[in-house]
Amino acid sequence: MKQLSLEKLNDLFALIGQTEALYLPVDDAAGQAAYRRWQPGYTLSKALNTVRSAKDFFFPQTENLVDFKMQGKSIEVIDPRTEQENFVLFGVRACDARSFSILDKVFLADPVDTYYQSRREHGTIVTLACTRPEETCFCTVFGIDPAEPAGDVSCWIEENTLFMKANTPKGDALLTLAAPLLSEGGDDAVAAQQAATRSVLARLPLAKLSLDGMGGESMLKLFDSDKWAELSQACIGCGTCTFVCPTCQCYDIKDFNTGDGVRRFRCWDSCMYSDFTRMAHGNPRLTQRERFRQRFMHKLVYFPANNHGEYGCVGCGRCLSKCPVSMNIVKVAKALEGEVK
Amino acid sequence: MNSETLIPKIGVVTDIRIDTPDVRTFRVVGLDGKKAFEHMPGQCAMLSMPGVGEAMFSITSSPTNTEYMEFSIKKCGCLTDWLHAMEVGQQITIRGPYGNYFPVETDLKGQDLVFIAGGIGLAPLRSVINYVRAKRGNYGKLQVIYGSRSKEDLVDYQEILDEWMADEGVEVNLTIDREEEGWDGHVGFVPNYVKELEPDLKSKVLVCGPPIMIKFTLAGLKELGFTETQVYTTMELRMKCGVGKCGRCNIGNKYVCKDGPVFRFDQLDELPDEY
Amino acid sequence: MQEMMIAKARELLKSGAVQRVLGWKAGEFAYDVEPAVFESAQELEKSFVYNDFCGSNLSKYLIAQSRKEGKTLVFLKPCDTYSFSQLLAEHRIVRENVYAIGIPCQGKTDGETLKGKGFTGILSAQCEGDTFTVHTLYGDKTAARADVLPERCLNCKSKKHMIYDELLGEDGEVLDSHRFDMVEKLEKMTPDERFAFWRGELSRCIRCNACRNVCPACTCEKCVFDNDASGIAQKAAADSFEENMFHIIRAFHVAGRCTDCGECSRVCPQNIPLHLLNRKFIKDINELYGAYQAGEDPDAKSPLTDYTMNDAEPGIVYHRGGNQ
Amino acid sequence: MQNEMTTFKPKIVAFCCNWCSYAGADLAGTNRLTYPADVKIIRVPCSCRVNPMFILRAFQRGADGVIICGCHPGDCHYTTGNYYARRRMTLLFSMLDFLGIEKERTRVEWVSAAEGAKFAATMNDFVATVTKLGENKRLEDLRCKK
Repeated sequence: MKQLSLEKLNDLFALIGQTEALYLPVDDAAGQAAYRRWQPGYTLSKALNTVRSAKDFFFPQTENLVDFKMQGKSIEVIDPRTEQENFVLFGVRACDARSFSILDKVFLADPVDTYYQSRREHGTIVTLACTRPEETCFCTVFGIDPAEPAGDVSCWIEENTLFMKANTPKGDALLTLAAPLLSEGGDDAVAAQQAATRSVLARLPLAKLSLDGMGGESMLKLFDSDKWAELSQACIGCGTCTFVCPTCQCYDIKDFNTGDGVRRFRCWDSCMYSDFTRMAHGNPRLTQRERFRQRFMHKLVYFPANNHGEYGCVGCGRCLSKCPVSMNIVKVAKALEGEVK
Repeated sequence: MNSETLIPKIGVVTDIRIDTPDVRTFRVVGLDGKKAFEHMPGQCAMLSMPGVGEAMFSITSSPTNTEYMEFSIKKCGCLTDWLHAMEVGQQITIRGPYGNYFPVETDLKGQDLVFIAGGIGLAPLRSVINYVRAKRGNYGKLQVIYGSRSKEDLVDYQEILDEWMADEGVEVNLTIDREEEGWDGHVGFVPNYVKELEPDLKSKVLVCGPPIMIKFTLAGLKELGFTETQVYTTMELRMKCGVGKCGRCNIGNKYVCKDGPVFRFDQLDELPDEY
Repeated sequence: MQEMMIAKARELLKSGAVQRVLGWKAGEFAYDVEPAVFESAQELEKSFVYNDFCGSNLSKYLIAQSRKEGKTLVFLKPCDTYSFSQLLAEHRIVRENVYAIGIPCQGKTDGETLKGKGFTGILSAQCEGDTFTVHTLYGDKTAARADVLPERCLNCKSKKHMIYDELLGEDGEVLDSHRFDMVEKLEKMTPDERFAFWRGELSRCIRCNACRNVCPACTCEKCVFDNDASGIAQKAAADSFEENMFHIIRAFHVAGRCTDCGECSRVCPQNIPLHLLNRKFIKDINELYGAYQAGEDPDAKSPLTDYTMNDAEPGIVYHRGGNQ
Repeated sequence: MQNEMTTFKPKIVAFCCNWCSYAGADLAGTNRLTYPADVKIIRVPCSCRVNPMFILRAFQRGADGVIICGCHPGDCHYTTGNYYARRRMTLLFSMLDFLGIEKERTRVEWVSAAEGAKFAATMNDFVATVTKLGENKRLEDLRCKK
């Protein structure tokens, strides 16, 4: 375990920022946390988590895939990518750290998505342990310990000290870079903080959320449940839950005519949107009920069916606080609980 | 497979055949004049015109055709309108092959095969039919039951007359929805025709066509005594990536682009009814 | 009030006067109240709530609900009745299938506003008189009611119901609000300052479309931003231009019809003050074409489908508003 | 810098109504009145046809200024189209100003079929105004930049 006085936190940021792009949560104009590229004067946000998840860094909201130049009947295909720079993502919470491994299962599965892969290879993830979880948190349901977050480096902030522990070779490299600022020690302080945090975790209102019976075995039973009509009745069909979700990864591919050529880009898409599955011959999901069902079935049933029971949710609670009509995965899971008994 | 799967190759359209008033068959080769890639019958490819759109089409030519690939495309949206308007020599983009294929080298080998198609649904089956015809010795009897709205809507009509009907051991049964002048063949819907023809219960069946036709055909086959494990179909849903990541063609825990498009009906039974 | 509402709803359901009740349903915590349809007395008893978190405007749900067989009972707060009235004027709701009960409102807060004020780990909350008591994971805390209300309620334009079949409680008055203060403040800035302000705000947009989908004035069967053929269908804020254009056009499409209910700002996950764009249009309309409040008079002509011979020329923009 | 300023030629999109202003532009041409060639005219049936989106799209695609020309109020071929356009454009321009986008980049002028001289003078003046403002930076789409 390494430690650093918080007074020197900015020195640490400056040191890392010298060699690599450093991103960390800072408060935005509306007082919410958002990842920004560090520059002198920025301070680490005290908020529990960012509004947008950290998935942006590996799977950005829009990303150019390929450029085309057209002349007469011919087409030229241009790969627009430049070399990916190394970057450090500081202050990622345990839930978001888990989300990367969920995204990996999609994007790194054969055939590998090289756009995503390159960002994953060049990113170093520095996680930060939670000390004040909120009522919307339920990461523990998925076996995540926010007091011991994963990532290349794990950090704890206690009183006036930052404690750091490297978990991977990438993490070792980062701590070696920061070595001039760091000193040894802090195991006891970290253990004490973890014990305190875990006692709060046990008291979280959603800590006992049961997902028994979810997963592939009850696919058709859950799909045909008549609860969906009731659950989806308030849904306004926006993409808020999808876009703040750290594990939602559906995307659209669109062409943009720049006047000079065509830029094909991909952008986040939402299965909650009415045109998500619309085709020339019709739409298999005609009402919001089907679209709503798809999102939650995917997270609670389809994804675990394909991934040894791992759910497509990390319990970060973003959809709980952001849904315009206060509908969310917890309410869905609770309503469906009775269906599989 | 190309590891940069989202970056397409250039395909050159070397021939455009007008099949029906709204179906054309496009012959495509790579820039080097050879096939852009190899495939198996039932697999698909993403064709696109940058700025217009990109969509998944089944490859209608047989893998045994070593010179080019063909796509029979019905005019029904932005991209297909554009494709129908283009001229020979036009470059388009192509990526693939995507999806699984009819089990021609395993489950279907040595079997009697019945192909049932409606309208443009013949497109994916044509690839299998020609594959099987090319490797005739590996399969038993072949029966093709194909129907369309009218005579002029029969896709690949000339090929059917000149080649399939001329083949020994291939029985071709054509039908159209309504009586018309110059047609002395069968008149009626495909599902009813299938029941009339009573295909051999030992055979494997490959069905493709509009959803409603598939539904009634399957019901008819069951009445005749076929089981779901004997019947294969190929599906179509909106797709963007083609590699099971963009989430669009997700049904249950399957992705039609990657785990499909070919499914056996007993496999479909295990999936939510959302197609 | 909640008890009165449940009693009323139960009575009307029982008599068969209405077939369903559109109201609010309790959630996991105090604040996550969701709009819901109730079809039986049991459902009402189980989860119907009316409290300080019932901020969502139910009028847009009536577009669908009023097309169902039988009557729908709906509870409308004063500001919701403006939207209801406007939707009726636009023939979007089948009036004879709706039984509207006006209910009083003292301003509604929401979880996001409480969290913005520093309350974390909220387990439950009550309001007695003017004091909010919030029970959190980290102890109980109190706050004055006025301190935890969102901007739209602090600048409430009216406590008067515009349209209803029945009223529970007292009707209020149209208020003399300060809702245009922030617009004025922005107008007094230099264009550079305004540009910087809006870039800071709009650059946070994630194009989730919550503002559009929740808006009672956005009722097109197919939005222009969802129409591939329009050439402007965009799913993501791919460039600063897209964010600007989406929000300008969104506000423009509801200009003259927006009742200023404030739902757009309430639902924005990024807390962008979208209502300021709508209020700018309302303020301009008031100043240039005479005072107009959408949803107030169902027979009044909307300012953008109306004109006079002597309207101001567009050049007037060069001479009014902010410094150049 | 000085050099850049003097060589900047703004791209102007002019939406002209078919019945008055387009004919006015024609007349300016036949009378050999000059106005900068960087004014691209788009003919529309009526000034009322101009959707606010058209204006924003023009800026996106690289326009530095957008001007809408229609019949004089009262003279609309469709009787009242330009009255509606007048309200819409006033509100739109005010909104652009509210967002801090230079209001001088947008303009409405009423030009009749007989006013060839006015058309040329208006364009000259508008081009001069926009030239002074420089390139459109606040409502540009970087993807469309070459």
